[in-house]
Amino acid sequence: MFDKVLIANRGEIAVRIIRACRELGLQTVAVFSEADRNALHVRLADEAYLIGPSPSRESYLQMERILDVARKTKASAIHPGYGFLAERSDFAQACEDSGITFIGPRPSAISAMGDKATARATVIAAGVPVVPGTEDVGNLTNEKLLAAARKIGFPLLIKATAGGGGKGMREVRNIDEMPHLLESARSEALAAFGNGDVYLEKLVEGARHIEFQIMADMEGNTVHLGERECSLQRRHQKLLEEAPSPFIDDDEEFRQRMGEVAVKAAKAVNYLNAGTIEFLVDKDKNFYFLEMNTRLQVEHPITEEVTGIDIVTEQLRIARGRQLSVRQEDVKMQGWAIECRINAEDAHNNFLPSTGYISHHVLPTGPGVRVDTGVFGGFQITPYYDSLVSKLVVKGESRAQAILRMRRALEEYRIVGVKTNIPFHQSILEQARFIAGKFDTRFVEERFSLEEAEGGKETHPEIAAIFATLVAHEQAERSAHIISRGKRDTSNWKWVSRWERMNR
Amino acid sequence: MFDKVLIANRGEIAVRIIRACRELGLQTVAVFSEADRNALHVRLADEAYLIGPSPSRESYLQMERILDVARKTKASAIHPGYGFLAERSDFAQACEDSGITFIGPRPSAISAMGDKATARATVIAAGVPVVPGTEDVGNLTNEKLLAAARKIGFPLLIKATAGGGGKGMREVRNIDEMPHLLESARSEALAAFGNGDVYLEKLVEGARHIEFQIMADMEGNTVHLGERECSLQRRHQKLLEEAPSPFIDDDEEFRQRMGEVAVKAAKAVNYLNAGTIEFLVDKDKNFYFLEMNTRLQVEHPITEEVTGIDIVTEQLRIARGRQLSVRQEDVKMQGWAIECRINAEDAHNNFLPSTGYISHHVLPTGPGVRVDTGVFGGFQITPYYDSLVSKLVVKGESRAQAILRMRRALEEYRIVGVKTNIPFHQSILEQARFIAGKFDTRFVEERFSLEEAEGGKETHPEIAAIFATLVAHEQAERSAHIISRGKRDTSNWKWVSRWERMNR
Amino acid sequence: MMSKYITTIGEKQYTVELIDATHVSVNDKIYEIDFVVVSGQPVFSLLLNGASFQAEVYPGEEDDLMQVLMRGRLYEALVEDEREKRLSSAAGAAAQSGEFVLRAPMPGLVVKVPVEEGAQVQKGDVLLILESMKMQNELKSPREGKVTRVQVKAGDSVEQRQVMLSVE
Amino acid sequence: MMSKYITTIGEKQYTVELIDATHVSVNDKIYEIDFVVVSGQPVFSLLLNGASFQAEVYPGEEDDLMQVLMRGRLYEALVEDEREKRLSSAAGAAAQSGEFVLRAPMPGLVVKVPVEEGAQVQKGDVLLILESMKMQNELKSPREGKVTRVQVKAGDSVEQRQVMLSVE
Repeated sequence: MFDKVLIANRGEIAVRIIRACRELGLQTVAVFSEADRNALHVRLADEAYLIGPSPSRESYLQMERILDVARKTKASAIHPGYGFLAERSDFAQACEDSGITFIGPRPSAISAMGDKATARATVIAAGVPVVPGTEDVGNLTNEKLLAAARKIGFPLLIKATAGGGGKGMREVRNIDEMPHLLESARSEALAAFGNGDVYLEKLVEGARHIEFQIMADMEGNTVHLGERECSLQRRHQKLLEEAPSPFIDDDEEFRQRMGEVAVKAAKAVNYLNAGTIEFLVDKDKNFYFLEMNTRLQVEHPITEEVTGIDIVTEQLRIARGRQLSVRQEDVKMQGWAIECRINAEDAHNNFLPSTGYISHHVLPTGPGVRVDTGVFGGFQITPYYDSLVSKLVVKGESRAQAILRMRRALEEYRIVGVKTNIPFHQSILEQARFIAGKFDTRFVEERFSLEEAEGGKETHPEIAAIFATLVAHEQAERSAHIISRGKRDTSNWKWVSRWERMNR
Repeated sequence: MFDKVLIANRGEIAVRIIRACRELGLQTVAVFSEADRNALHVRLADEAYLIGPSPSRESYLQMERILDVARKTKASAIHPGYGFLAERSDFAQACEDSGITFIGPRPSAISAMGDKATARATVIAAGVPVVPGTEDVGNLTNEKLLAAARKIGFPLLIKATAGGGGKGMREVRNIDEMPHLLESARSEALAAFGNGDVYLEKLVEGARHIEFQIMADMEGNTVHLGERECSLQRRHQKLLEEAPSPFIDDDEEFRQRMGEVAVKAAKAVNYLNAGTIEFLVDKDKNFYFLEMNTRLQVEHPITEEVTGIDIVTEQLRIARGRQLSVRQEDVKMQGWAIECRINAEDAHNNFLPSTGYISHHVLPTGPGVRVDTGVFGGFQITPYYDSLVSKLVVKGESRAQAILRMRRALEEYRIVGVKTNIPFHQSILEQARFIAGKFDTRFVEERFSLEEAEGGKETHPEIAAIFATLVAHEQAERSAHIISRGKRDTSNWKWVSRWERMNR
Repeated sequence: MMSKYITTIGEKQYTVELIDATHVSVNDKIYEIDFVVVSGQPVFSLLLNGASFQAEVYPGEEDDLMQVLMRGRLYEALVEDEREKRLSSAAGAAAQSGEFVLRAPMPGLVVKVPVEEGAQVQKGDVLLILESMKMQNELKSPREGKVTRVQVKAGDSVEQRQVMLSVE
Repeated sequence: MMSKYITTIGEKQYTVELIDATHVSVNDKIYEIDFVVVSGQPVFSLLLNGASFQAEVYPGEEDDLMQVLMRGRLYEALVEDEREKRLSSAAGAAAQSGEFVLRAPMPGLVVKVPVEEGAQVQKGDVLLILESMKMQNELKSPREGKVTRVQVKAGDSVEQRQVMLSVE
């Protein structure tokens, strides 16, 4: 049984895992790229080793180098976090071959769920519903597609086999318009990807993205920890998640029915450790298996908050050969949790990633507020990794309290130096449709405009004018005495601290 | 019904109350002394007014000035927090007379519980057990005291009527040694306080301080939210609290029995809003009413964490005339919460208060960690107010997890600029007796020595020597080039930021 | 000493007079103020007739606009004293047009340049797709015009602030 | 350039040689190090043969001791180069005795002065009770000696660092 864990990741999730290890008395080994020497995970771990230059393919994706560190430090377990090597069955296999415990599922389960066609076939065989379609045969003729369309039913989607980003995608309402739409989809796909193959998928209207957290131990005990509502997405990136789902809410029978199907899907690949089954759910409560994420999920904290179960601790226990600490009937969701992903993205400029030096960082605190982050005042956001700065999680007695609490926490949160999507979250939390729980996966992209939302909000330009004038005035007064006017290109932080020292 | 609340307090509790108001959509008015212009409560409130110089008797205790602000701003409710005016029945009465809702109990309840003799008589009449003794008659002769002693039973305590701080206090094991001890107690009391009067009290051996949280609405519905264990004290100051009490643990019948008595005591004074009944509990599970705190308690967050009930929100709801949101049977304690009071006190130097400028402040975050604080990097700890810097609260699935989590959080917590009692908490959390839950109110003072506790801990003087040498070396190298050696009296922060800028 | 400024936010102009340490007037309306910088933080606190506001305030990176971040919203303010105001009014709208230079907002990889030199573009047209932080980011034209120079191609790595193309 | 220091913590002495940017030796044992100041924070990070340590390190207020706050524990280190070490050894323990001056550790109110001028006190005897932050604080004698001067009395307000009494 291991007592030293290598964390093959960075950022907030590496910090999260180190904390869990520390709370269990396990030793920790961090790995880091050149960009991350100062990072929190390096400083919180018991040991830390450089594994390469900043780009992740030269560091965090270097399996052999990471395994070398594990061998050198006698770390007999590796937690992959999410992203990077987390869903690479070859890495899980390489760990196993080196006698190192991979804290996650078996390589076979990662493979089976990693390939869309195999995953679909496997869960269908286990009796799990999937979105009807022809996706696993991508090169059908128009005749065959038209025949298949009648079986699938309308409305449906034509999708480019090589595709992505909506190119070559068409919504089809009935059979009559289909030949025409097939042609235009094919030609757009050909232009975009050099490949005109298309497939069909039933259009799930007003679909929600709802996922179930799974935990399974080595004896095959498998439970679900309830659902997470993840429909608020932009370009397939989740932005705000909540547990429970306002759509399921107190329909406990529906929750258990979906949960049982999720457990069935996990068991179909002999699943071990933590994983997530994603479903599409339509307005009539039909639900379809979408995929399984065979790893710890970014949004796992909201499930922890409402169930009281520490998922990372549970992962470590399971990997050490222990039984699940709960049976299905012990799992209860209490209260309501919301997570906002705070990204270094300019909400007012097309969500363009923002890099730079975080000169100032004040976290919201107080009742019901949790922050999982790897950054701090003084941290440099580089372009090498994803833009997640922190996960702001709140818990309330009710959904209403959680929403109000999240608004309060977002107001208190102060990051200076990079732009963030906090204004986006603030606006979403004030939308009537969000508050009513009436939204689907298209809501952010089709029905929400940050500019419109902000247009309706109270603003204080007059107050801002006073702030700007007072600061500019003091600055001018000072520069007249002390600094030549041209020197204003110092960073804000230095400038303020200079002022502060003068005025103390 | 009010929609604007004046918070007649400062520090973490003012921030706590402002947050709750904000989460309910209530407007907030802060008041502040000259020392607190920069404080967090001033910046988070919607409005803020200066009420006087830094000493609290000239500001936070100025009832009329505070009422004036309330009238001027049309704040039709006042939350007093704890301390300052919170247990002043004349202030509660003055609010009522001005048509302002006092968010707390009725003036009559504050009066009744504020006077020790009245409180004792009132709860005895309601059938609540109290520590047997003669305290309400302080000028008895030796003969009468010897007679009373036989009724009270041994062991007992002789206490100085005018007393405090243990002066004139004697433990009496039997009647034979009592005359001699009476004489020595009287003479010590006379020397210390100019008054030789003493009274008797049964000595509760191995006593624990366990308190019950009470909530009561205007209709007289009164519930308890379970207990808090507060035995870890130093000079009658609570330092670390937990909920539930490890002494009660899973003895649900005992909990409910104590809880019912607590409710009975509260009802005896027609109690309204939040309050706390403190008990002494002996090793045989006999318990005695000690006093009632007729206000929000410092340590209320641990009850919030284990019950899921937001006590301050509930206070506001009750004051607005709403019914309690829970019935007694809905109240369940789940998991385990611990609070460490982080004080600006030098744990290594007799807990001497420490004042100064907090140059650096990094809070612990992550799963199960909550911080309630009013300070920040840049805040000045002044000698005017109490030394509470923040309340670090953790919740775990079990007591063991909560202890491990608190250790982790204390390690992460970084405050530079003032000394704190963090090392004290770190040592307590490693004591075998604490871990086993075997401690009483005398534990910290009689059985615990920080020096001894730290003596046994692993230290790294060699690593510290390397740090010190490397920093001194770089400093010497730099000063040789740049700064004359004599200039080293700059503050640490400035010094480091200068270095940093040079090395960036 | 009394100082008078004309401060512009968006399309609104405010005449702000600093009367003394505790009073300002805005468009001739007088307010009592208490204005401090919060020690240790780039945060300013303003009590305005008792109402409490806090904001981060700092000069912009490339222009003379003051950035005011308050209650989750960013305001950009041009602060001019009376003399500066007269000068800038005289300069007028002449500088409104001119060349728009697209610089890389962060280091990254050019994925695609959907426009060619000489092409006519509308406001909102995608000029370039840049991959950074694991995302493909569409950089759009802020206005109508003609693409004059294209200085990068798909596959190029670019540094932050590197000039990539221009629209005139 | 190689630098050699003698660093004293408590009663232990460490001979620390800085060999190059990535190596030090302590009492002749060589370690690989990676030492940085964390940007924006008064925190130093040290990787020592891979083991990760972080500490706040800053000069003491009134003496030459370096303060190292690491894992919740404060170490006070005297760092001397070889020349300084020889000098301080020569000076020897002569300076060990002398006058102890009790200064107010914070502003407050003198509640009680239980000793008089000329009184003999033991280590740990209470010299003065000072009220501050709502607490009564006993200030004790750090060693045996005779009270020489008492400069405050009960009821006095004192400023931080004000001299209150002396023990010789």
